Amino acid sequence: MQGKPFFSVIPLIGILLPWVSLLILTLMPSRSRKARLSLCFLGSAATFVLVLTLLPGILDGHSYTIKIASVVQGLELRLTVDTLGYYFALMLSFLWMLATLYSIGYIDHKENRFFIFMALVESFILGCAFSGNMFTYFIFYELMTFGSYPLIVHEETREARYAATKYLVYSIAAGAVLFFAVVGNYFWGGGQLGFGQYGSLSLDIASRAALTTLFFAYLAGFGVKAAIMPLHGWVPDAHPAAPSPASALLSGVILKAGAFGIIRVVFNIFGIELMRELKVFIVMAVLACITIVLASLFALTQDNLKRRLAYSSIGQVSYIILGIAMLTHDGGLGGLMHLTHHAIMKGCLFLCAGVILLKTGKRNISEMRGIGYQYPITMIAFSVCALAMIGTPPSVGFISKWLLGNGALEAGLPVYIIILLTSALLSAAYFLPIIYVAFFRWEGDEIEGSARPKLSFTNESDYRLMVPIIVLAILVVIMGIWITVPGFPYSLVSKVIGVIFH
Amino acid sequence: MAIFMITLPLLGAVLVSIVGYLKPHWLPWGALVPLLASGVLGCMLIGRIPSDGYISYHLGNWSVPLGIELRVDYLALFLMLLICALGLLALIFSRRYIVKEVSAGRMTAYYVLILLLSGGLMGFVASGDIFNLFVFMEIVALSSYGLVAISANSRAVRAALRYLLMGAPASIIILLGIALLYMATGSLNMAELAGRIGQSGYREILIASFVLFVVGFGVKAALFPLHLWLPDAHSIAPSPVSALLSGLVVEVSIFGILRIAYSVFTPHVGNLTSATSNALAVLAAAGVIFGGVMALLQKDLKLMLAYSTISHVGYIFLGLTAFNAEGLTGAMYHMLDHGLAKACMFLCAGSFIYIKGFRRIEDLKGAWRQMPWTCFAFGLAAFSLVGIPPTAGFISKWYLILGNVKAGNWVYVVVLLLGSLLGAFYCFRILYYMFFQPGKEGAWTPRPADVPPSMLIPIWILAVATVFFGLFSGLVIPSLLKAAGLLI
Amino acid sequence: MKRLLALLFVAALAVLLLFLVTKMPSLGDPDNPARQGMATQYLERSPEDTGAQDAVTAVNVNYRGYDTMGKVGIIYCALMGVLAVLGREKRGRIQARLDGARVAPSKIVEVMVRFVIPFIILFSAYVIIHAEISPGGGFQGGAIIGASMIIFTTIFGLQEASRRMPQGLRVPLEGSAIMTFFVLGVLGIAGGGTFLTYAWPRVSTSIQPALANWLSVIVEMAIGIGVGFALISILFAMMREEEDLEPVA
Amino acid sequence: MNLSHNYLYAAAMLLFCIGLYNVIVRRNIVKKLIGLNIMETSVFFFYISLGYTRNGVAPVAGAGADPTRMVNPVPQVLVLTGIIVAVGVTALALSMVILLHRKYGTLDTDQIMRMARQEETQAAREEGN
Repeated sequence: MQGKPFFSVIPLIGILLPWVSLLILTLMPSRSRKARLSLCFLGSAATFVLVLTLLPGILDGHSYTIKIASVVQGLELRLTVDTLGYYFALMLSFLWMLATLYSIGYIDHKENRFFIFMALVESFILGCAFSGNMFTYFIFYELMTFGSYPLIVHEETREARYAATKYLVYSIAAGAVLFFAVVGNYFWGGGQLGFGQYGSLSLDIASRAALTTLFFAYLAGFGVKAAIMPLHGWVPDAHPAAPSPASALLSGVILKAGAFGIIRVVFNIFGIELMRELKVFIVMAVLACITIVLASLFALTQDNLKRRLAYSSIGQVSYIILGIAMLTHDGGLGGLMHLTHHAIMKGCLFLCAGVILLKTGKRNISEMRGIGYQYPITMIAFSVCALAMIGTPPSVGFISKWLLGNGALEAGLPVYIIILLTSALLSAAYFLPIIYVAFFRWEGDEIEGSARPKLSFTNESDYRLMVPIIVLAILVVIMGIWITVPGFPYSLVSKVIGVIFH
Repeated sequence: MAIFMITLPLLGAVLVSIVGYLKPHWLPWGALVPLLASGVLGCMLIGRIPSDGYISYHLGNWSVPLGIELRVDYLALFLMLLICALGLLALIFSRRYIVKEVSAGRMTAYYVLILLLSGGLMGFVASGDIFNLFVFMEIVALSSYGLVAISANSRAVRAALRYLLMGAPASIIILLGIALLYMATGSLNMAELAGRIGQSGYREILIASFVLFVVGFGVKAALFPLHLWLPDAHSIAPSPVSALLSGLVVEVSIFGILRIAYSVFTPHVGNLTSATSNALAVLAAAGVIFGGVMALLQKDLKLMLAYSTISHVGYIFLGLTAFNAEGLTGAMYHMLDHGLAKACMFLCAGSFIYIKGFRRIEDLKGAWRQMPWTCFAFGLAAFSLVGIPPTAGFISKWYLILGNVKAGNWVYVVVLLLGSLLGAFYCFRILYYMFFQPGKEGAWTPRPADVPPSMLIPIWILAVATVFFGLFSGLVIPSLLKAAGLLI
Repeated sequence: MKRLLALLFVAALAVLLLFLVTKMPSLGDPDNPARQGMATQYLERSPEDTGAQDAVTAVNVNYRGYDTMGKVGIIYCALMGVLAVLGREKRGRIQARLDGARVAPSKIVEVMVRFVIPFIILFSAYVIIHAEISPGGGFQGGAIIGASMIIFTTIFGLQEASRRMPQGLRVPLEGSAIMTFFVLGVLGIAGGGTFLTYAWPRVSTSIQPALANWLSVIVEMAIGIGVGFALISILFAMMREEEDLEPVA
Repeated sequence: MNLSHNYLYAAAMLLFCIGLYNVIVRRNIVKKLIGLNIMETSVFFFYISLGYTRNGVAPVAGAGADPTRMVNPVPQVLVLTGIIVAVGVTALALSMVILLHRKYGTLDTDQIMRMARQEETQAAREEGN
């Protein structure tokens, strides 16, 4: 990575910090619920702050590393914070903090299990972000996979069990493929798995066929998490089944872990030149386009709100894949930035859906007539994020779409732009009706001249639920306007992309 | 020093039998001493082995062709330490547990047999003389027949008799193989044999003897079509015994094949063995799949574990047949991993039997409310068995697959991955029952009421060891790689 | 059907093995590989090395003494296995169902047995001790001891036999062979050699063969006693029928 | 020709096959064990004939027997081990047979299996209600 990485224990601490809240939960007496859970929140907040402390160094272009354990040379458990990983870590720890706060107000039974596994998954996925080579990434990725199972099954209804089992089956199969991919990488990469700045594989140690196989193995392995179309089956079941903060994190972070894996593979394992050489990026791009369009179409047909959001997540994650597959400066920029943008928007949307579900118990959009009058703040936040999703300026959604469009032109393939516009239209088609139903319909409006209900801020829920929603909704706009603020995605991503597309 | 590692448990067995006659209640403690001693000796031995070879110890001061030679390389020492550790833990576990399954009049025999078993295993592993190998294999075999039958109810005796009726012909076959080998070369020492096989004129006889060895050891190691005895024997024996049987005895029998295939019929004589080794690989692959599927179908916990042993035997064989250092390392490390994990799971099954007396998988629903510690240890061991990072199973699978990739036989790579999928399914089914299923009313006490610590500690040592050897496999792997590289 | 299959299988195996026989070195040929190699060295060196005239005994006890230790271990294993299946008897008397309803043997038989048994034991002692210069050895002698006890038990009943051979006597003697081996092994190390060295390098070379000879005689005796008593205990455990130790569950 | 010359080996091999056949097909456990012993004996026989040397003498020095004419002592030693193993296995197996016979009153494997299966079903039924 950039320059010589400094030794630093901060990544290790960052990974171990969530375990503190685990200890708190297991050791503290079970009566003091409030205290324990707020301590959990403090734990995740502390993690976020710790990650934040690394920001100046990263902005100066340093990177930090620490070796945990080593099997043989080239096969070692090493944490390295480079810009790309740091970018992911910052985003996820922030979102995680908010989600933890939210779930204190949301989760009402089996808190211990839920929060313990929240903490575990946070530490594992931080490990993914900080991992210094593919070996480490794979280890933390698998741990994250199995750790997030209890989050999905939490409700323990029949749907939840079914969804969680489906998730597990998909993930185990993917894990096997990925395992093969990593071993093959070790074998064909000449006995090392490191993340090279311009990729660590090359055609002069391995044959073209081998590398192509390897790439597709990686794509299949990570594609399950990243919900590329033929492999997306678990997503629409898991999201509605999981409790809302969990589903926010699912589509905000855990899907991104797959995408992040693909980013690592493309940028640091294969490298741009090799990708161009092998021509495999075309397949990636085609799959991504198919996914974008089809997912939006599926989303149209869903009446269950969270299910519709889930399908839209499938589509949106493929934006990232598409942006990477363009192999152009702006494309990469847009894709990488969409990683955060989509996390914020979709996180907020899921949290809003959670509030509605919690307060009114309504799952289906058709039941939500006039919901905007009962919960104005929630629904306003929802509408902001929905508009951002569609890509209306000034919002983060607009930024990433714009950059992706530029990338498409740079790549000389305007067809991508058509795809983007189609999906924008489709997402308008499936988001606007929700807003319409929420604000311009109300109970009994079919009778002529029935009075529209008054806005009532009284029955908005407590701060623990509202703060995350509001913060996210505001960020959606702010990040869309002041793009270059240090710490916001652009400042980091531009570094990464600048290095890769020297 | 290695010699004392072997002979102390044998001597200890005799003394323990006397102790059992005079002071029966000293038995559990007295039995620990010899194994502890040999374990300490083994640890002292670690540094002394030259990393590019093996300690050879000439018994009775006779030069090689005359006397018997012990050869302790890192692979052997590795297994000997594993044997000491598992034996000790099983003994500690037995102190409280065994009264459930063994009557007072058989207690002495139980402890003595476990000591003899461990001593025999260590002698087997360390031996550098092919006939001495047979002798210690017989000690192992006889003591394991006895241990399977020790609870002396009709099921156990039937299982033991079936085991014996398959095991004894196997030993005879091996004896015949030794005869053919001696006939063709006129020597019994492994190193010398390896030299003489090269220029021996009797190819057919050599091939025949190799086949006989493979068949004989294959029965003892439950290679796929010869596994018929294993499910009954391993599931009906008392739990610590099943832990030792499927954690050690099977592995060590595979190690016997390893010795024969690599130290006696060296791969330089490869064309001599390649055909049989291909057949071996096919059988092993079949075993992986068969064991996995059968394990998925079982209703009885210990029976399921037994079938998964068959599947994992296939894994280890696939490592051997890769014929390169990585595969061999993977096989050895998988012996370690499977030994630890499977022993831990059998002990957990034992503690379920100890608390509730049942062994059906359905009954485990919601078990973790009452027995959290046992259930979590079981979960760790299951993770290691499936090969989820960062457990030892992951490292071993890594090297197994790497070896097969290097050898370029892709079919077996696919088989290994399929096997781990199956493993994941049959392990996670149990974890799902334990943790995410509500138990039947009154099946479990709401408050934790787990097994006594003297049973929990061995379980947890094993469970933690699986994770430890996954994270810090760097301590073992390099020396294993080097030792394996020497054999190739 | 099953029989037919088995027959076919075994027949095929027989054909294979017979084909193998045709490839074997010719029978009794003095210069086939088995006769060469270490066998000749044993035959030439054993008298000087071990002081034992009988090469078989020399190889058995001295050159490959470690194997012999293993053999003793096997017998001990078998005994313990039998006890594991049938259970060690309680202290004191035991009897078999024979004792209750047994036809009293005629006086002649009893007298003959009383008369013969000492000679049998004497013969076993001869077989053991004389192994150095003629075929024989500890295992054979031990087997003979066991046989003598079998005769005694069949005639006088298990109760009488177990009175003559109480458990307290058998338990330590069963393992005597292994213990002796261990002690001699340690002595061998102390004598400057390795485990189970009989001709101690520390001792002057003149008496080494004699020393080795005597030590191997001791080993033979120990083997004889150990094997004999192990067989006797197996016999008792098998004949004992009263108070079956009922298994747990 | 070689076959007729190595008749001892051939006999041993045939004996081995006979023993194996008995172990496989006999239903009576004791007969199975007898078959087992036949196998073992055949292997011992093979060893001994392996040690044979044409017009050789016993490997006992002294009395001026020259070592070159002695038979090979090694197989005899190995056979001794084999015999010990055979004794041990047989004793163990017989003790198990004794226990089974006390329990079921028969030595026929099929009958024992049938009774055992009845037991299992009985136990299952009892568990059921």
